[in-house]
Amino acid sequence: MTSSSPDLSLQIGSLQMKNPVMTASGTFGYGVEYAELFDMSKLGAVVIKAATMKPRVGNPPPRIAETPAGMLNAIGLQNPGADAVISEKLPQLAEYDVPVIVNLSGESVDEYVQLAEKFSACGQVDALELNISCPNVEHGMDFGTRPELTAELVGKVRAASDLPLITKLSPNVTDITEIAVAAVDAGSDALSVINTLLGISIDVERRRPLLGNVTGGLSGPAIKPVALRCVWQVYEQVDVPIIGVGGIMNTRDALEFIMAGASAVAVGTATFVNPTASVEIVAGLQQYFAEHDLPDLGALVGAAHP
Amino acid sequence: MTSSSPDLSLQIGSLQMKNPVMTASGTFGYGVEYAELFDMSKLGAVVIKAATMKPRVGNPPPRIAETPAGMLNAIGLQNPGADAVISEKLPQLAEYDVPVIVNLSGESVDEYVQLAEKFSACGQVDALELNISCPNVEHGMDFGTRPELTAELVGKVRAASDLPLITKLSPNVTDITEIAVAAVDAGSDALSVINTLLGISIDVERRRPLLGNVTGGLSGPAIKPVALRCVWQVYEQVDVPIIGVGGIMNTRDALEFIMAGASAVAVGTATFVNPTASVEIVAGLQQYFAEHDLPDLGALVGAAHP
Amino acid sequence: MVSVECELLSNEEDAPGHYVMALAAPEIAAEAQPGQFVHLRTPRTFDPLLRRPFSIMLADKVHGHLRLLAQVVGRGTEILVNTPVGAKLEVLGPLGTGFPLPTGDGDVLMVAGGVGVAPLISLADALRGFEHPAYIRGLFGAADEDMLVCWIEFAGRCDEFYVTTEDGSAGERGLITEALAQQLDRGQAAVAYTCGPVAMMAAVAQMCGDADVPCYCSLEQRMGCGIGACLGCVIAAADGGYLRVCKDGPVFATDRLDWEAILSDQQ
Amino acid sequence: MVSVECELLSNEEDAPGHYVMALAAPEIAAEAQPGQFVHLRTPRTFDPLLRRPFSIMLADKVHGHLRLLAQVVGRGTEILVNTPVGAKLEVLGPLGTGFPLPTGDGDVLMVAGGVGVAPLISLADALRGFEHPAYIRGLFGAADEDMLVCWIEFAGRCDEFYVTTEDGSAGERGLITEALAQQLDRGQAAVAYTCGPVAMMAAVAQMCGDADVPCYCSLEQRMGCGIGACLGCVIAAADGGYLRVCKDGPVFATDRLDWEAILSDQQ
Ligand SMILES: Cc1cc2nc3c(=O)[nH]c(=O)nc-3n(C[C@H](O)[C@H](O)[C@H](O)COP(=O)(O)OP(=O)(O)OC[C@H]3O[C@@H](n4cnc5c(N)ncnc54)[C@H](O)[C@@H]3O)c2cc1C
Ligand SMILES: Cc1cc2nc3c(=O)[nH]c(=O)nc-3n(C[C@H](O)[C@H](O)[C@H](O)COP(=O)(O)OP(=O)(O)OC[C@H]3O[C@@H](n4cnc5c(N)ncnc54)[C@H](O)[C@@H]3O)c2cc1C
Ligand SMILES: Cc1cc2nc3c(=O)[nH]c(=O)nc-3n(C[C@H](O)[C@H](O)[C@H](O)COP(=O)(O)O)c2cc1C
Ligand SMILES: Cc1cc2nc3c(=O)[nH]c(=O)nc-3n(C[C@H](O)[C@H](O)[C@H](O)COP(=O)(O)O)c2cc1C
Ligand code: FES
Ligand code: FES
Repeated sequence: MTSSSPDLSLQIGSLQMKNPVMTASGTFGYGVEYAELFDMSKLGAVVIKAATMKPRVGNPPPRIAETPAGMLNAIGLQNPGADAVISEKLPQLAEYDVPVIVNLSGESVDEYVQLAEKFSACGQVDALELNISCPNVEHGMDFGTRPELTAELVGKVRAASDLPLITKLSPNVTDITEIAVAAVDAGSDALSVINTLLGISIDVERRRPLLGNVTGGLSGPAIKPVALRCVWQVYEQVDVPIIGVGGIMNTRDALEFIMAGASAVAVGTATFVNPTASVEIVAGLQQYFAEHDLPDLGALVGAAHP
Repeated sequence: MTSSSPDLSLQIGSLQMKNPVMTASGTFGYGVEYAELFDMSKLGAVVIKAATMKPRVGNPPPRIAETPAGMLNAIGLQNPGADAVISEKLPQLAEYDVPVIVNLSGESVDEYVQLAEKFSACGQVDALELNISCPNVEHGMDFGTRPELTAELVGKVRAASDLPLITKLSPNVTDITEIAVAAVDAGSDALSVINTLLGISIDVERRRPLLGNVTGGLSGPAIKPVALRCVWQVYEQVDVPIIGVGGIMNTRDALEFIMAGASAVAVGTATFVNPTASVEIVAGLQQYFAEHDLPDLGALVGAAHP
Repeated sequence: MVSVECELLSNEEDAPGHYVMALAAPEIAAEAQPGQFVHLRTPRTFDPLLRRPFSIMLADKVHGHLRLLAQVVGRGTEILVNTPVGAKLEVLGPLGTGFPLPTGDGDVLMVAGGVGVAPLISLADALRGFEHPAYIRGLFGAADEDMLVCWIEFAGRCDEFYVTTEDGSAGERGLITEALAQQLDRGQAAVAYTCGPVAMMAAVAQMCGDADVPCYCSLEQRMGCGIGACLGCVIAAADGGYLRVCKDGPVFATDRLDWEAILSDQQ
Repeated sequence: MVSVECELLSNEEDAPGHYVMALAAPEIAAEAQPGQFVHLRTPRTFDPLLRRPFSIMLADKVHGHLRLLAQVVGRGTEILVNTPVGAKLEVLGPLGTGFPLPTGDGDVLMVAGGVGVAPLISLADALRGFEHPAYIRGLFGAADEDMLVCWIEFAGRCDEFYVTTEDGSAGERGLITEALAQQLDRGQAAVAYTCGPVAMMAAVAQMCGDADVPCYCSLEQRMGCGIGACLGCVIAAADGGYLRVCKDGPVFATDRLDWEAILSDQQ
């Protein structure tokens, strides 16, 4: 046990984070919802819900189904559209001393580029996360399942914005490293690994799919082993920071991801189960690093690799 | 409530099953292990552990890791080899009035063909299940992730054996329906959907992967939504019977799979949690079909599709 | 809104499969408005994973207690009602937008179906506390006598009280909507509040709309976060979009909702 | 072997974090051989999912009771020891291959480390029951006095009994292997049985091998099925293959095992 204060800070391009714990897009709204419960400035960064060019009403309910140690969601990217996000949502977040990352979802390369330009110009966000892996809208996963499309998309967005660029990968592919390498080669500064697994739940009483959208994205502890495997594989192929996402419920899970190769972690479904999970993980990591005399984050990233 | 006795029988090529409940390969050994606990002849079929041409010692321990609502395994196809399976294991099973399906795992097309010939010639098995989706051996998944390889393999095995042929698909692919269609077009009589998801668990104390083999196959309730989604997708593309596998713990889960499009179900990890799960599901289905006045299995298969 | 660990003070079966549970939750009781709810975590393990929402049936601000009414319908509620007295539960609340209090004169109608009585009890309790208490006419419908959960608590807070059961085992035989029709015919209602099965609330909404009586209902939907962040709990709005049950509701003016869509999403 | 629901009859903390639990399981008690184990399901939900293996510490064939000794090390054992008396547990057993009984003359050595005492108590109990009981010399090592779980039960079944603790708070200060060396030097041992931490058992195996005393150990490994079907619980064999702890073991002649591989798999 030591009283030294380990350095958990982390840099992704120009994005400076005081610690590696972020929120996962779509599970933290626009941040303000949780402001009553804890001090957001304790987090490394806040990732807000996916923004699209036009407002989207989203999918019909039910949008949520519980599954063993997991949940399915099919929100369908409901959001008020980029302009409203910029004018109404981001100003509220500006009050807090925490970097803001916006998750972008386009229907074409052009739309992604326009979104990147809009959010870069607004001066209110610190990084962009490209959502090329949304399972809940038509063609949502196309850019994330074909390496040549990934490369084209990332390259064009890269050219259109100076903000740090994070690409969020889908686990619903044969070889996630192919997509990871394509994204990094095209200029992605970091990778979020992973988005949800595609799943279905059947309502036995009504004899039809439980979700209004039929399929949904599986998240929560159930998918942790798959997310860890993806982080592990990607870590062996790329040199940019990996943000581990998928079933992280507590400090121990966050440590598993860091040891598997993640430089940061994003907390999603856990926030529904325990609204203060993310800040508890910040404190837990600080304690672990101090107790184990680890000077900085880098000392543990990828430690489980041979 | 009615006292009629619904017809739960099912035919896959020449394989006649009295009900749609089978065991999942690798979770039921060679059948005899469970004979003390229940009457195996109550099952629709027994699928035995994967057989390879040569004996295999399997992977180093630990081979099992528990995960939230799931488990990882990395057995590595330990088995005494085809000849010993035929001479030592199958004769013990012959005592029971239940069809026997052997799960085959080869390292090349030729080896699969030889395995198929050996088991067809031995006269002790009722169907072959091609394991083209084992995540726990090198190249184990190759045949299950590339449609052209799937087609070649299934075609050659088809030509080499008259036994009903079941192909077992991997969920670790971008588009499972591509592989499903390739297998059916090449002559597969049925499809098992799905094998395990590729996962990792990290031992935080030792800072290394928990499993001796690093990666393992994720099974159990955690993967049920993914398995249901795969069955759903495959059902919409092929016309052969689908055997639903993945996280089936009880009658309700089995009904979910049948409604999603499965004509049969295989019970795997559930047997570890509750050794009599499979026979309980046989009884549970019988009761459900009777109570809901469903004349036969076909009346419910795919019922959740629009 | 706070996230706290609360001791379970008591847990009693009121009707078959229905439990009244008291929690020590002073911060939540102090803030709670009628019609708000709490989001409860049942076990510490991850199966079942999500929290479960329950209306606040009574917020005893003096003693800092909450009373909930829980009906066993699945695994989560099964675990919940088997929680031993003295155990701690993780509680997030108070959540959502509750009932707007009546503004004008005239009587207040409350139409409860089954376990839907819970938020109406909290509302009636608040109205009783006014300097000039509103005149409350309570209507309670259930399948049979056994399902008239917490009827004493409800009746005791109403000035007039009517019961219908489908099998006639208590009160009038029939549906609660028949009793409502009679009440609306009297023409003295300023506002109506309802909570119960969706089909019942849809009928109540329709009847009040026809009678020009403003009507508020408390809805249910599967929830992720419970605080407005995940957009998981939406319900179809009359204007074509969706409203969040957890934040914009659970109480809605019935004319803001698209009842046709709501009923068809349920099928 | 049967799969049954058993009532938990008693549950008492014996040492910090160690519980002695009694189950009503007549079928299993009747069949049980020393060194066999049971596979227990802790909760009904799916997290944690798998069963947990526990040695049978005592099988009371007269009353049909089993006694287990459970040490809390993780989530499953935490849930298990918090099971209220009177609750039912799903139990599969008796499982595995237990200790071979001594055949020739000479003394019996038993070397226990911590919670590893459990199967040795069942063995000592069986040996006591013989017409010509073997002379048992029991050795029990632990970190400190507190960790000498169930030592009274063990000591009461031994003819001679030796204790070591690492901090000297009870018995000799030191490691149990030092006490074993003295016993082996006496040259009267016909057979040795051991259960405890792997490193301890490896040392015991080595010493007994050197002294030409046949030695049997009871091993642990993560399990799937518990009955030999899944090949999940293997341990490295001296001949290069793997043995199933659940079926071929948990008790093995120490010379059948590849101790180097076993120790390195643990790191
Ligand atoms: C605002 C609000 C207030 C409520 N108040 C009460 C109350 O006072 N008393 C009471 O008994 N019940 C109330 N409910 C319903 C209660 O939340 C559900 O019955 C409960 O969540 C079912 O959980 P389960 O695990 O037993 O059922 P399961 O069907 O096993 O649950 C599976 C999943 O579906 C969700 N779910 C199932 N039914 C409902 C439902 N009707 N509403 C929301 N989510 C559901 C669960 O939360 C869970 O995530 C309320 C619901 C809402 C939204
Ligand atoms: C044949 C046999 C007999 C045993 N007898 C006893 C006994 O009498 N008393 C006692 O206290 N313990 C005994 N154990 C160890 C006991 O089974 C584990 O401590 C227990 O499974 C840990 O569960 P957990 O959920 O608390 O730990 P966790 O670490 O959370 O468990 C995670 C997973 O790992 C497995 N696991 C973890 N540690 C072990 C282990 N040492 N051995 C096998 N599986 C493990 C669990 O079963 C579970 O699947 C025995 C083990 C075996 C194999
Ligand atoms: C309700 C919900 C909404 C989500 N919305 C988005 C989104 O808009 N964009 C995105 O990239 N990921 C979205 N996700 C995925 C999460 O960000 C995260 O990748 C996934 O849930 C896995 O992490 P978890 O298991 O910690 O939740 C959403 C997840 C949930 C549960
Ligand atoms: C311990 C274990 C061993 C397995 N071995 C095999 C195997 O040899 N061949 C095969 O095709 N599938 C094998 N599987 C996969 C299962 O047959 C099944 O597809 C998978 O476990 C999903 O079903 P479940 O969730 O019901 O267990 C194995 C699974 C487990 C858990
Ligand atoms: S439950 Fe998350 S927005 Fe309502
Ligand atoms: S636990 Fe399955 S073979 Fe031992």
